[in-house]
Amino acid sequence: MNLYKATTAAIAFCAAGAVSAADLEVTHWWTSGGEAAAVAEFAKAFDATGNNWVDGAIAGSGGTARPIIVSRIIGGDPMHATQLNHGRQAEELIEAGLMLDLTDVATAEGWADTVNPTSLLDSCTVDGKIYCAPVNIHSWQWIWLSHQAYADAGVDVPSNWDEFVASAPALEAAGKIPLAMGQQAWQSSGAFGVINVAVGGPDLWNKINVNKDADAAAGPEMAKVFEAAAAARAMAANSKVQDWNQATNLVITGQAGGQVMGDWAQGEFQVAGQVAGQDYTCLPGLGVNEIISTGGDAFYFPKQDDPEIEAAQKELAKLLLSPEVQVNFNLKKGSLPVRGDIDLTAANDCMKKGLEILASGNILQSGDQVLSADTSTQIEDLMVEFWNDPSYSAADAQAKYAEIIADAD
Amino acid sequence: MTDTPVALSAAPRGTKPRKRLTPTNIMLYGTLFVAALYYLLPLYVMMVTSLKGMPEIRFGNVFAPPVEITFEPWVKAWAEACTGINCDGLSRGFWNSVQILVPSVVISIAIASVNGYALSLWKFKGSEVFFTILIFGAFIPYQVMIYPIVILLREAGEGLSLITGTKIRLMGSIWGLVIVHTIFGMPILTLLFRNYFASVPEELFKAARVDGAGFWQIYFQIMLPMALPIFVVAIILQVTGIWNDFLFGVIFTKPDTYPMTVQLNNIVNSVQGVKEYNVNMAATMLTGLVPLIIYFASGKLFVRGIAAGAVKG
Amino acid sequence: MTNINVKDLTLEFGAVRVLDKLNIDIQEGEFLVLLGASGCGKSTLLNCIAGLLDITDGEIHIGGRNVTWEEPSERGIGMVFQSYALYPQMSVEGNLSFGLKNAKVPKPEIAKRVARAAEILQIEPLLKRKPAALSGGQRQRVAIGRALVRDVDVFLFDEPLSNLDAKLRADLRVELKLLHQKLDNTMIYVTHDQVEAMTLADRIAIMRGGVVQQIASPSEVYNRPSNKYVAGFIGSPTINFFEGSITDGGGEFLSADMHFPLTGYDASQGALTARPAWLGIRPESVITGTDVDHQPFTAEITVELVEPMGSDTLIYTTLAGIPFRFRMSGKASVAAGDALKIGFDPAQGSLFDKSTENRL
Amino acid sequence: MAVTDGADVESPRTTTKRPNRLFKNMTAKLAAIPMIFTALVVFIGCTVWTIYHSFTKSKLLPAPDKWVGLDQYERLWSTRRWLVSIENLAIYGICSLVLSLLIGFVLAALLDRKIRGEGVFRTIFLYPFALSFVVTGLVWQWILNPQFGIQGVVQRWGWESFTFDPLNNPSIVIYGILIAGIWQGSGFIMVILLAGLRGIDEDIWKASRVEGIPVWKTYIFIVVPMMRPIFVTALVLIAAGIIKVYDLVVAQTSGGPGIASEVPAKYVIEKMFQAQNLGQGFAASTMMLLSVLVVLIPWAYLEFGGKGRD
Repeated sequence: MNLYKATTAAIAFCAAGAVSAADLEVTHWWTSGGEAAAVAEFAKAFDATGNNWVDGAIAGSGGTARPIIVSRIIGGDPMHATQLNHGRQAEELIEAGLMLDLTDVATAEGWADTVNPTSLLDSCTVDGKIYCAPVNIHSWQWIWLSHQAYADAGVDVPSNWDEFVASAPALEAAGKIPLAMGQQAWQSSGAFGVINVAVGGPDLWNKINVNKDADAAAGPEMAKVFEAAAAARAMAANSKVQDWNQATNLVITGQAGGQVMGDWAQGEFQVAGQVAGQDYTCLPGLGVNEIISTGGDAFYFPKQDDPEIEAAQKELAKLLLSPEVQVNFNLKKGSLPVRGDIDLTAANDCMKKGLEILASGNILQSGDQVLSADTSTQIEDLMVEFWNDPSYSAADAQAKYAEIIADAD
Repeated sequence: MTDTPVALSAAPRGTKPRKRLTPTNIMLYGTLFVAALYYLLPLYVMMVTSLKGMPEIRFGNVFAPPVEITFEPWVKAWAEACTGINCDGLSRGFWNSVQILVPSVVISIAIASVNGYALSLWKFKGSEVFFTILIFGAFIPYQVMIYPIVILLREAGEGLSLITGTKIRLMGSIWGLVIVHTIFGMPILTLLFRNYFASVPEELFKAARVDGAGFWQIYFQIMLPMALPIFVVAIILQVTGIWNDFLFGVIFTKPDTYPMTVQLNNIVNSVQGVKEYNVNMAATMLTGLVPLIIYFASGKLFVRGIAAGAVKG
Repeated sequence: MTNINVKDLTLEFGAVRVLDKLNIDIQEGEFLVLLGASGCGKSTLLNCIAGLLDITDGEIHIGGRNVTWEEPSERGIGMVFQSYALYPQMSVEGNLSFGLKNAKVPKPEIAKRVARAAEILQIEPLLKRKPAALSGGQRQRVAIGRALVRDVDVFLFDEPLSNLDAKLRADLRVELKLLHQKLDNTMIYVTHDQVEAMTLADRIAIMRGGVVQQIASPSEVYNRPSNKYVAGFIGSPTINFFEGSITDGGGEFLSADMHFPLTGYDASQGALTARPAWLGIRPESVITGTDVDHQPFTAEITVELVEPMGSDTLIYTTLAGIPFRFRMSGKASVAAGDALKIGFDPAQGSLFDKSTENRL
Repeated sequence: MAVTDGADVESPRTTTKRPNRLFKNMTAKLAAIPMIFTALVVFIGCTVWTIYHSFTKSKLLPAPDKWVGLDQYERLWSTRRWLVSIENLAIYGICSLVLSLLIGFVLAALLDRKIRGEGVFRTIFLYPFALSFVVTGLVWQWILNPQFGIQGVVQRWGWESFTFDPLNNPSIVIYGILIAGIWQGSGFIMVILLAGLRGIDEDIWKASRVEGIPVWKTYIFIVVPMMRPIFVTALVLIAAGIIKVYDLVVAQTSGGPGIASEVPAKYVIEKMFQAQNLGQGFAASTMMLLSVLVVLIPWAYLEFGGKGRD
């Protein structure tokens, strides 16, 4: 043991003597095709600085990865950097003093001026100090439509949700699944949120999710949202896949008409070699309310007691938000960059649509930012049951939903 | 003896009992074959699926044998499948698993066998109480214990650091994992060893005491050589359990030292486009190979050991 | 000085008192047999003496030394078990030397002692074998050898012959007796077999319910049992008990319509007085044939069942309303239904108080 | 000894006093320290810790000072997902207990009939036990896939209306999991019971043959009652596995469709780590523990209560 320690110390010392190079173990749950390609951009850029990116991918979803990440941080054996949805997930870890304060990096790099929308940086801020580096903006508010499926069914590609609903019987007649849905809880919940914003409007969404207005959640406007969701449920009845990208694959291969999914789905289309506007269409806000929710991913840096590592951590934080890396990463990932000041001419149709909306300030906070993880999972539980059980009536689900909102913190 | 017909005057009454195709035998073997089919089906499915190409999987059925046998899924599962940005398949995890497996199996069995020995032959006040608690422990879902165990290991690491003066971290080191495996293997293993040693004639133990042998001498020189069958069972159970463990492996190791199961999970759950069932199945079989070989190889020993350890309630 | 003294030994398992204030003194070189039915505490007592059980109260002295709390190996004892308890993975030689190695006896000394024990027990050709390759008798010799090499003055035997078949048992019994004569060790021997007890013992301690009923020489135990239990336990076939009462002055014992004269009875507790009592008559003390008429008591009986045993014959009949057994010569030709005249001297029998069941 | 002259009769090293009880059997106690530690600190300690925190409003980190009384339990029992989980566990538990024992015993009895190729059959029945639940779940998910699996195959044979899609039908999904669970675990139970059957005295069989009792009757009325302790061991092993069922569900259905195949262990874990509501997770695990105790205490009392070794 002692020998081992001594050797490691010696190695660390030697390494320090060279450039400030260090191995950083970075955990994340980006393992699908587009995601992995995007992460590779980070790794490439970081390795170029003389450091070494040790990839700690954990497949599954945040649900699999988060217990591992949290228990390692709590157990005193933290990774050097980790993906987490920014927002309220890391609050307690920051309060417990387990996360590295990045304020000096942020100040030096002028994050406050470049990060757009600023709400992203706010989510990283606790007591005036910045603890995370936002890397992208993900918006749930999209529907992805397969040109092939509509061509096979002999109808035009819809341009908004109402048309989509109207076209469903034609698709079904052609043996297609109108709406592709993965059966995991977060997908059910996410799709509901999108329908909520599209059908009920952003104000209603804010009232319920930001202000936790239980009356609004039980109100007639929301009832319409639930009816719409029930209709969507019927359209997705034959979609028997689990993972979101399997559902996306149904759209790519023309087996399904469309999928309500966040902008990360675009990465899958890209990997499949499809072109926006030609092979598929994307409609922000379901073509009804053109709006973008600005959730996203951020990197946190658990505190270490090694100054070398800390320096490397800050270096990585700096790098993640550098213009070049932002462009490369987000192009691969299909998400929007967090900087308002970079040129994205390489972006495709869908991304450009997103950027325009973002620039126009038509934005919404994401569920992660406003709801606690507890409330989110309660809603997920409700939604996954609702989407998968045709006998669960819209009214019953709404009542339960209002209850959860009333108890939300 | 040849079957030359010998004219016997007094033929036995009743039918000759040595007939192969009696209704009983047909039923007996029939049931066994049907049952064997149920147990073998998944193995067959895994095998044929892992030898098919993706197009064949998409349009064929799971039971159809491969039209074109390809070993590509196996190669991919072993050496090429990607998780995140690492594309070296399961190979990385194999040696990690071995490195985790060996000390965990050795230490957990060493401790559990001593426990069982003390519990059956050197009972002391309260020993039965501890044993009962241990057995209750077998029913606690592991996941429930993760949180407190993580805290416990952190504190223990800090305590050890204080005592030894060097920085010792149990979390994230292989020894933390070994401790966890030892703890969670303890209830069932201790039960097995206790039952086994309880069935050793007590007089043997008495004779050794009269011969002046103490606790450890009796353990090492008398009991240990006698306990081979139960050690085989314990080794089989632990190798299987530890090799197949995902939860502890992923929490108490780092990417460099991830065991094979973590990589299997990564491969299986890293869906890139369509699910590559053939690669998944090949990866699955590769991961299951070590415990499977142990089962196939141990054969009768396992049954014999179980008989020795489990029979006494 | 390897006498053994057990003082007020008490052993309790939880609430159950297995041994109750037991006192036994065993002389140096004595062969003491602990005899009793299963569950009487005889093996338990032996285990206490060996130090294999922690006693609740009392003291144990071996060779004048208080060994109550010493380890078994420190007590200077050797022990032989019913199941032989040979270490299965060690050769015979390994079995014999294991204890000596533990005691850190020098190697040449070990070799010497093993050789000697092997010679005494005639197991030299077996030394390299494993116990599994030995017969039952050979195994038991090795087990005895294991005690022998320890060069101790006290041997403890826990039913050592019970697992052997009848013939081997008889052979080894003789060998054990010879061994005792040769070594002159103090031996304590637990058995439930009264033949072993009678043949081997200098003294027999008969136990029941954790209490010693009688401790005396075999003939004393047989002829003058201290209570009804001992009388019934010793002897095969069992002693015949008549239920009745002693007349005033102790002249006669009355049972049913029978009068048993007691003239010449060697009373243990002062002169006999009138009281309800049991009269025990051993089947062996019954006489038939021409000498019958000289006996103080005679009766005519009808033979109900005959058990020829070769050397002698057992006759079952009824006397004074109770089933009555007696022994005749093997040469007698008797058949069921025969009328027979028998006689015995009731004064040679044993009288027990009706309520205390103690010898009168 | 025989030649000692009596001078050292009362040697000074004679121990006349009962040694301290604490030091009696000291080595055994020292050797049992890992066990005592595990029992007291890990099992008892962690359980107490968990129970205590189930009365708090702990979220991502344990918060021992935020006491909320029974709030977590009230919420737990008004959560549909928990109720579904409990119901599923009950169905899965009872079915898997009965079926594992039944299948295990029938197979063991068949193998015990002096069969040709016993070793081959035994290995076939036992090998699934070597595979992890994750693997088991995946394979059966694949076999029960309505499109490619059994249903698809039968439909392609021409029986168009054939439906067998347990994993996609909320009302029977738990039985789909059961099929996989039995497949994985019953072989081990078979081995245990086979070991028990081998321990039955040959004479019993001879006696029943002489008396002309049919084989099946001998099994049910004579052999099974004789094997009580082995059945108890098997029962304990099955029960311990049932309460922990988690990986299998995650791998096979992820609790779906909807929440139809949720189980308590999954609820606990997701509440603890995904919902970051430790208090709720702890409350659920306390309830699980409670149910284990209800089952286990009578058993432990019967098995270990009082009877020591003779």
